[in-house]
Amino acid sequence: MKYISTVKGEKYVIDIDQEGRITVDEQTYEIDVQFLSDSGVLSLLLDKHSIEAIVEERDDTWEVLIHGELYTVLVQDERAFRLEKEQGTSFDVSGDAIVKSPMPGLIIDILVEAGQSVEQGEKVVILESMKMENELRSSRDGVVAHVYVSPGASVEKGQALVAISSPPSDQS
Amino acid sequence: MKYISTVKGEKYVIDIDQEGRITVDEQTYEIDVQFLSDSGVLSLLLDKHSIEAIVEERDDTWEVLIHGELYTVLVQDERAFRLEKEQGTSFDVSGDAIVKSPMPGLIIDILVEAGQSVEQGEKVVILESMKMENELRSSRDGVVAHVYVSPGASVEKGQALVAISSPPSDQS
Amino acid sequence: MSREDLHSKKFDKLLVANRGEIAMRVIRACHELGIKTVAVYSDVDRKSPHVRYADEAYNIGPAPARESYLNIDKIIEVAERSGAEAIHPGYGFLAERATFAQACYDAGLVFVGPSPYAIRVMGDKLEARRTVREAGVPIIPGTELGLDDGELLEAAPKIGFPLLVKASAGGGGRGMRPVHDPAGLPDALDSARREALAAFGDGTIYLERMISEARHIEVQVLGDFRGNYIHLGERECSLQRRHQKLIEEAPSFVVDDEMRGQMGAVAIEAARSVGYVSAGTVEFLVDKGKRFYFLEMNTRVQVEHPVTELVTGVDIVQEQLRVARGRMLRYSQDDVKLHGWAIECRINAEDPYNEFLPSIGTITTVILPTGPGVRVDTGVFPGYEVTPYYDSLISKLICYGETRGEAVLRMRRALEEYRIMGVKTNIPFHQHMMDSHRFLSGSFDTNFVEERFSMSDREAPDALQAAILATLVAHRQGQQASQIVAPGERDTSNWKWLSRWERLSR
Amino acid sequence: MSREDLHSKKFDKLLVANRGEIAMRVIRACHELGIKTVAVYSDVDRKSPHVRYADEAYNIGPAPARESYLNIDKIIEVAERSGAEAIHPGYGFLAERATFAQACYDAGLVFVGPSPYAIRVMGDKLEARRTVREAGVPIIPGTELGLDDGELLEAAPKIGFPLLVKASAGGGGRGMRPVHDPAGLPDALDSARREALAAFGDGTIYLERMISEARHIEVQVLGDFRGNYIHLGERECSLQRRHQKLIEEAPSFVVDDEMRGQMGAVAIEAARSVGYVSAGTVEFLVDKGKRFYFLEMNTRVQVEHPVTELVTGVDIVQEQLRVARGRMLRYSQDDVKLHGWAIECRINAEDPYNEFLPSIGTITTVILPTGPGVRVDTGVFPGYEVTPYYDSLISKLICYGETRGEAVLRMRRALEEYRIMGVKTNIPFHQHMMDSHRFLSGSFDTNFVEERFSMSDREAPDALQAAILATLVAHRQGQQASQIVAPGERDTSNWKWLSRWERLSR
Repeated sequence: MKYISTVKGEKYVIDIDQEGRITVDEQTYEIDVQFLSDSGVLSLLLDKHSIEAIVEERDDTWEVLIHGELYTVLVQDERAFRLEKEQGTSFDVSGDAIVKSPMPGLIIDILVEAGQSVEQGEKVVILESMKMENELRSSRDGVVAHVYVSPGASVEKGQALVAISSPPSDQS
Repeated sequence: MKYISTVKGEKYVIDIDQEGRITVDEQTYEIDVQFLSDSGVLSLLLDKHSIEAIVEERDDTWEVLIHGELYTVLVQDERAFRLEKEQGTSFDVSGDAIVKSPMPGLIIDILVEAGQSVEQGEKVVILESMKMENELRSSRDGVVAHVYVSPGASVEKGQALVAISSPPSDQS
Repeated sequence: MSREDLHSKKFDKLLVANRGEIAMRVIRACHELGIKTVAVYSDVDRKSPHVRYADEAYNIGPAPARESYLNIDKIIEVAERSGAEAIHPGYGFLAERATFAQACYDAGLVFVGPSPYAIRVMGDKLEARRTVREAGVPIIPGTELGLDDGELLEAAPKIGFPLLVKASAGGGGRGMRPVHDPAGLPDALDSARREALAAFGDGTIYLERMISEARHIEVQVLGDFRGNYIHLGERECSLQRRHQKLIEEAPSFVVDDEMRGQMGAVAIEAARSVGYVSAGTVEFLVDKGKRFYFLEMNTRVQVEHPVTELVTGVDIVQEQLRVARGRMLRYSQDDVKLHGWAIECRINAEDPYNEFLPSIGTITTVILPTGPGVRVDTGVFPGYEVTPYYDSLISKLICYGETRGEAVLRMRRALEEYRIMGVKTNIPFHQHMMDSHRFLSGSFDTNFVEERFSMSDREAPDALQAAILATLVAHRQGQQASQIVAPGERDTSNWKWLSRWERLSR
Repeated sequence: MSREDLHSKKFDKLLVANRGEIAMRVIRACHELGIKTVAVYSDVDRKSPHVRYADEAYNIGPAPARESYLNIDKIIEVAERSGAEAIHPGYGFLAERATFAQACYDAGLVFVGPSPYAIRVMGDKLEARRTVREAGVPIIPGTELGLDDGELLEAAPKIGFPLLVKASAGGGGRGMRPVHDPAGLPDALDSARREALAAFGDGTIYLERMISEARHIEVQVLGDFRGNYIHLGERECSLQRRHQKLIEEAPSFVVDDEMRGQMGAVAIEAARSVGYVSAGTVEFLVDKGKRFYFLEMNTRVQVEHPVTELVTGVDIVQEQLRVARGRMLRYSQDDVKLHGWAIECRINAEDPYNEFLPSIGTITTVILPTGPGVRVDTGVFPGYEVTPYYDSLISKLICYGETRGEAVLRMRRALEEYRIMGVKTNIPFHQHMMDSHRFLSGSFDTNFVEERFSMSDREAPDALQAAILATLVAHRQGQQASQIVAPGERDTSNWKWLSRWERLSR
C-alpha cells in the first residue's frame, strides 16, 4: 500500500508492499519493526540499522520521538493525498494566518491593531502563562485582519487571537 | 460492600461502605485511592498515610507490591467466601499435597519413590533451569503417593511432579 | 538562650512545603536519614510522586499556588495536625519569604534554612548590597534604594550604559530590564516596576552597571549554628535564557584554584555578614578580567545543587537537615576536595524550535536514561499533566565525568536515551548545545544563548526514519481496522475512530 | 611485529557479543567514545534494549545460547558483514573462551580483552595456580592436575578436612563441592565431575584446602600493551549464595591501606605472569588472620565492576576500549584514589521466600529508583520475558555514599523505590540484608547467607495495606462491571471475564 508522508516540509512516497520490505522514493529497504507492549515504543531495524522511537497520534498527525528529537509526520494514503491536492493547500477559510494561543493563559498586551502591517516574526501578543510572559509572533508578513481578544482576557489553548492576511502587494 | 481478604494467612474483613471510607475488622479509615493511568500503579492515602503500590491480578489472586515486598491477596466477597467454607479447604482432589514444577526445566533426579516417607522440607526432585540445579522440597511430612515424572523429562511450569499424602499416623 | 535553642532541634518528622523534583529530593534525603516526611499537595498534584513517596500527605487547596503552596496558614496548620516538627521549603514558593520562616519559628517548628533576618536582608537586593559591601565583598556599582524616576534618570549616566533596571525584590530575571541607551530607560523603568509589582507585590527598582561578556558564577556555602562556614566551590551558570538558567556545571572553566579560594572566602564573608545558617548560594558576575562582583545571595537550596554534590561528594540537602537538627557541619574546608566534572541540563516542557514557548499537555511516556555517571532528579511520570500553574521544569539530568569532556559525552548519550513523550521538551536544545564548539571550548557568557545560539542550524538526521515509522504505525492501524470494518466501508474519515479502537485494543 | 600491532588497532565500530545489562553497559561506553555499535540477538531478544540502543543489530539464531550467543562462527560472520573491527565479549558466554579470542584475531578483529594465552592459562585453574605461584603469588594448598579418584582420596588427608572438590574448568560455583569428612569424598568427586562435564565439557577435578570463615575479596587490575599495570583497589564479594555473588561493595571492611597495597601488588604480579592486557580481576580468599590466597583470575569485566568505578572514578569499560585501541592507560597508580563507598545489589528474578527459585514470567512494570547516589545498570523493560534460557540477573542497583553507612541508607531507600512487577525478585532479600546487624557491622564471610541468614524473620509491615489495596481494586472492577452486566446476572464467575474487560477499557 502506498502512502505520502510529510515531515519537516519533505514528502516521502512510501510503499509498504509486503512483510519485511518497504520502498521509500523508489529505494527499497529491508525492515523489521517491533511494537513494545503498551508503551508506544517501537524498535525499527532498517537494513539492520537500529532506531528506537516512540510514535503517538496527535491531532491527525503522528508524533515520532527519535534520539531526543520530535518529528511531526502527516501520513496520507494516495486517495487522501489527491483529495487534498485538488482542494489546494488549506490555509484558513479566508486565507488568513491565525495566531493561536499555544497554551492556556492571560492576555497581557496586544501589540497590533486591525489594519496594521506586520512582518514575519514581529511580536503581536504578550501572553502570561506558567509565571512567564511569552511573546507570540506573526508567522508571515501581512496585514492584521482581525484581533479577537483584549488584554486581560483568559484564553484557552488553540484559541484564535489575531488573524493576519497576506500583504496588499502580494494579492493578485 | 463486604469482602474477606486473605494475605499471609491473615483474614481481613473489609467493608467498602461509601466513597472515602473503609472499615477493616471494625476499624474505620478515611481513604483516598488514585489509579495512575495505564501503569497499574496506585496511590493510597489511608488516614493521610501514603502508600504507593502496584496491583495486578494473577491466577485469581491479587499481587500487591509495596516497598519492595510482594503480597499475594485473595479477595472474596461474602458469598464466595461462604461457598468455599462449605466445601472445606480445598487442598487437592485426593487430599494430597502436590510438588509442582515452579518453572519450565529438565528433571535431573527424583530423590524419592512411591511409598517412601518424607519429612517437610526434604528434597524430592532436582530440576535444572536457568543454568542452575534447583532442589524442590516437600511442603509437609507424609508419604509419597505418586511420582509423575522421570529423570530426563522436560517439564512445564506448574506441572505436577510428586504427590505426597499425609502420613499414616495423621490419618483419621 | 543560644541561637540553636531557638532555631534548631532534633526532629523526626518533617513537612516538605513544595512539589515536583525538589520535594522528591528532600523526601529522599529524609528517607535516608530516617526522618518521616509529610507532603502537601494542591488539587492537581494528588498523583504526584512527592505525594506517593512521602509517609503522609495532605491536600492544601486549589491549583493556583497562592491558594495552596503559598498559603502559609494552611501549611503551618498541616504541620501541627500531622505532628511534623520541621519544615523544608525547597526552592521557589515560600523558600525565600522571611514571613514564612518567622511563622515556622512562631509555631515552634524548625525552619530548614537561614533565619528570617538573613532571608529578609538578602531578599532585598539593595540592603543585601549594602550589607555585604560593609563586609568587604565587591559589588557592582549602582543606585541606592528609594529613588524616584527622575532621580534614576539622573543617576543613570553616572553608572554608564549599558545598565540594568532591577527590582529590589526580584529573582529569576523577573523585574529586570537591560537598557542600552538613555532613550530606552523610561520604558524599562515602567515595565520592570509593573512586572515586579505583579510578581512580588513590591515595585521598588534600582539601577546597576551592566557587565558585558559577563559570566554568572556562584559559590555554594554551608553554615551551622556554631558559626562554622565552608564553601563547596563554584558553579558555572552562564548559560541562561531570559535570566533562566538552562545548563550549569561544576567546576567552572574560568576558575582556577586561587580564584576559587578567593571567591569562596568572599562568599563566606557574605554569609557571615547575616549570620547565615544552612545551605546558601552567593552569586557573582565575573567580567572578562576575571574580576568578580556580588550579585545576590540565594537563601535556599538551588535547582543546580546536584552538580556540586557530584564533584564534592557532599549531600547538600542532608547537610541542611543535619544542621537544622542542631548538628555541626560534617566537613571542614580542608575536607572539601573537588574531583571530576558535572553538568546539569534542565529539562523543561517547552518548544526549543518555537521561542521556547511552554508546552502544555499530558506526559504519556517517560524512559529515564541510566547507567554510569547519570543522575536524574524528576517529579513527573506517565500521566502527569504539565499545567500552566507551575514552572515548566520537569526534570534535571545531571552527568558526571572524570573530565569535562567525559561529562559532555555522557550528557550527549543520556540526552539521546531520555524519552519524554506527550509534551515538547528542550532536549534538542541541550543536544545542540552539547554539539556546539562554543560550549565545548567553554567560551560563552550570559548572553550567549540569546544572542549567538540558534536552533535553526540543527539538522534532523532521522526525518526519513520518522516518516517510515509513522507510516508503518498508520498502516498497521489501517490493517487492524480492516479486520473489523468491511473493506468497502472503509475510508480515511474512519481513521480517527480507528485510532480510538487501536488504543482500546492494546 | 610488536604485540600491539597484532592485537590492537584504532577501531570505530564494535560488535557486542552479549546481551542484557552488560551489553547495554558496553554500548553506552562506545556511544560515549564515539564508537559505532553492532548488537547481536537471539530470537527471544529482538525487543531487548541492547538491540534498540545499538546502531545496528543482527539476529544470530534461536534462544538457546549454544545456538546463538555461543556460536562463534555466526558472530564472526556478523562482524565481517557489518564492518565491525572489534568485538567486546562482556562477561559469561564467550568472554573466557580462548578459542573465541583466537578466532577474533584470526579474522583480523580486535578482541577487547586479554590474549588467548592469558585466557587459557587463567581458565585452567590448576595451570593458573602453577603460573601465579611461580610469580610469587600465595595460593591455597591443593592437589595437582590429572589425578584419578584413588590418588585424590589418598591426597585428601594431607590437605586436611574440610576441603573443596573443584572443577578445573569451573566457575560461578559450578563443579564445586565442599567435603567435611573422608566419607563424603567419593560422592562429591562424582557429582562435581558430572556437573563440570555437563557445564564445561571437561570433567577434570582437583582438591583444595577449604578456608573457613573466609572472605572473598577481589582486586581489579588494568593492563595495557606497553606493559603498564595498575590496580583499582578491592571489592568485597563475600555475600554469596551457592557461590553466586549477591552483594558486592568497595572498599572492603577488612582491608586497610597497607593490605590494599599488598593485595594490589600481588594482583598485578598475577596479571603480569601471563602478560595480561585489558581489565581483569584477581580473586582472593582472605582468612581470619587477613592472610590472602589467590583463588582465580577472571579474564574479563566483572558483573560487579561498577562499585569500583564509583569509588575510583575510573570508567573500566571505557578503559578497556581505550587499551584495545592501542592507547596507554589513562592513569598511573598514583592517580588512583579511593573516595567514598559503593554497594551493589544484584537484582535477580528469583523468590527469596522460596529457596531462591528462579521466577519465570513477563515483567509488566518497571519503575527505576533515581536521585542522588543511585545508579542502575539494567537490560530489562516492561514486556520483557524472563526465560529459562539465560541467567536470572535482571538489574544491578548500585549506591554510592561518602561513608559505608550513607551508602547503606541510600541502598535501603533505592530498594524501596524500585518497582518491578510480573516476576518475583530478590529485592526483599537485599532489604533484609541492609537491615541486618551482621551486614551493618561488616562481620560476615562467604557462608553467611547460606548458613546464618534467614528470610523467615522478616516482617511484612504492609499486609493490611496490601489487603485494602487488593480489595479496592477488586471492588472497582466489580463496580465497573456492574455497569455493563445486569445486576441479577452478576456472580463471581464473571470476574475473570470482567478482568479482561477492565484491561481493555484502561
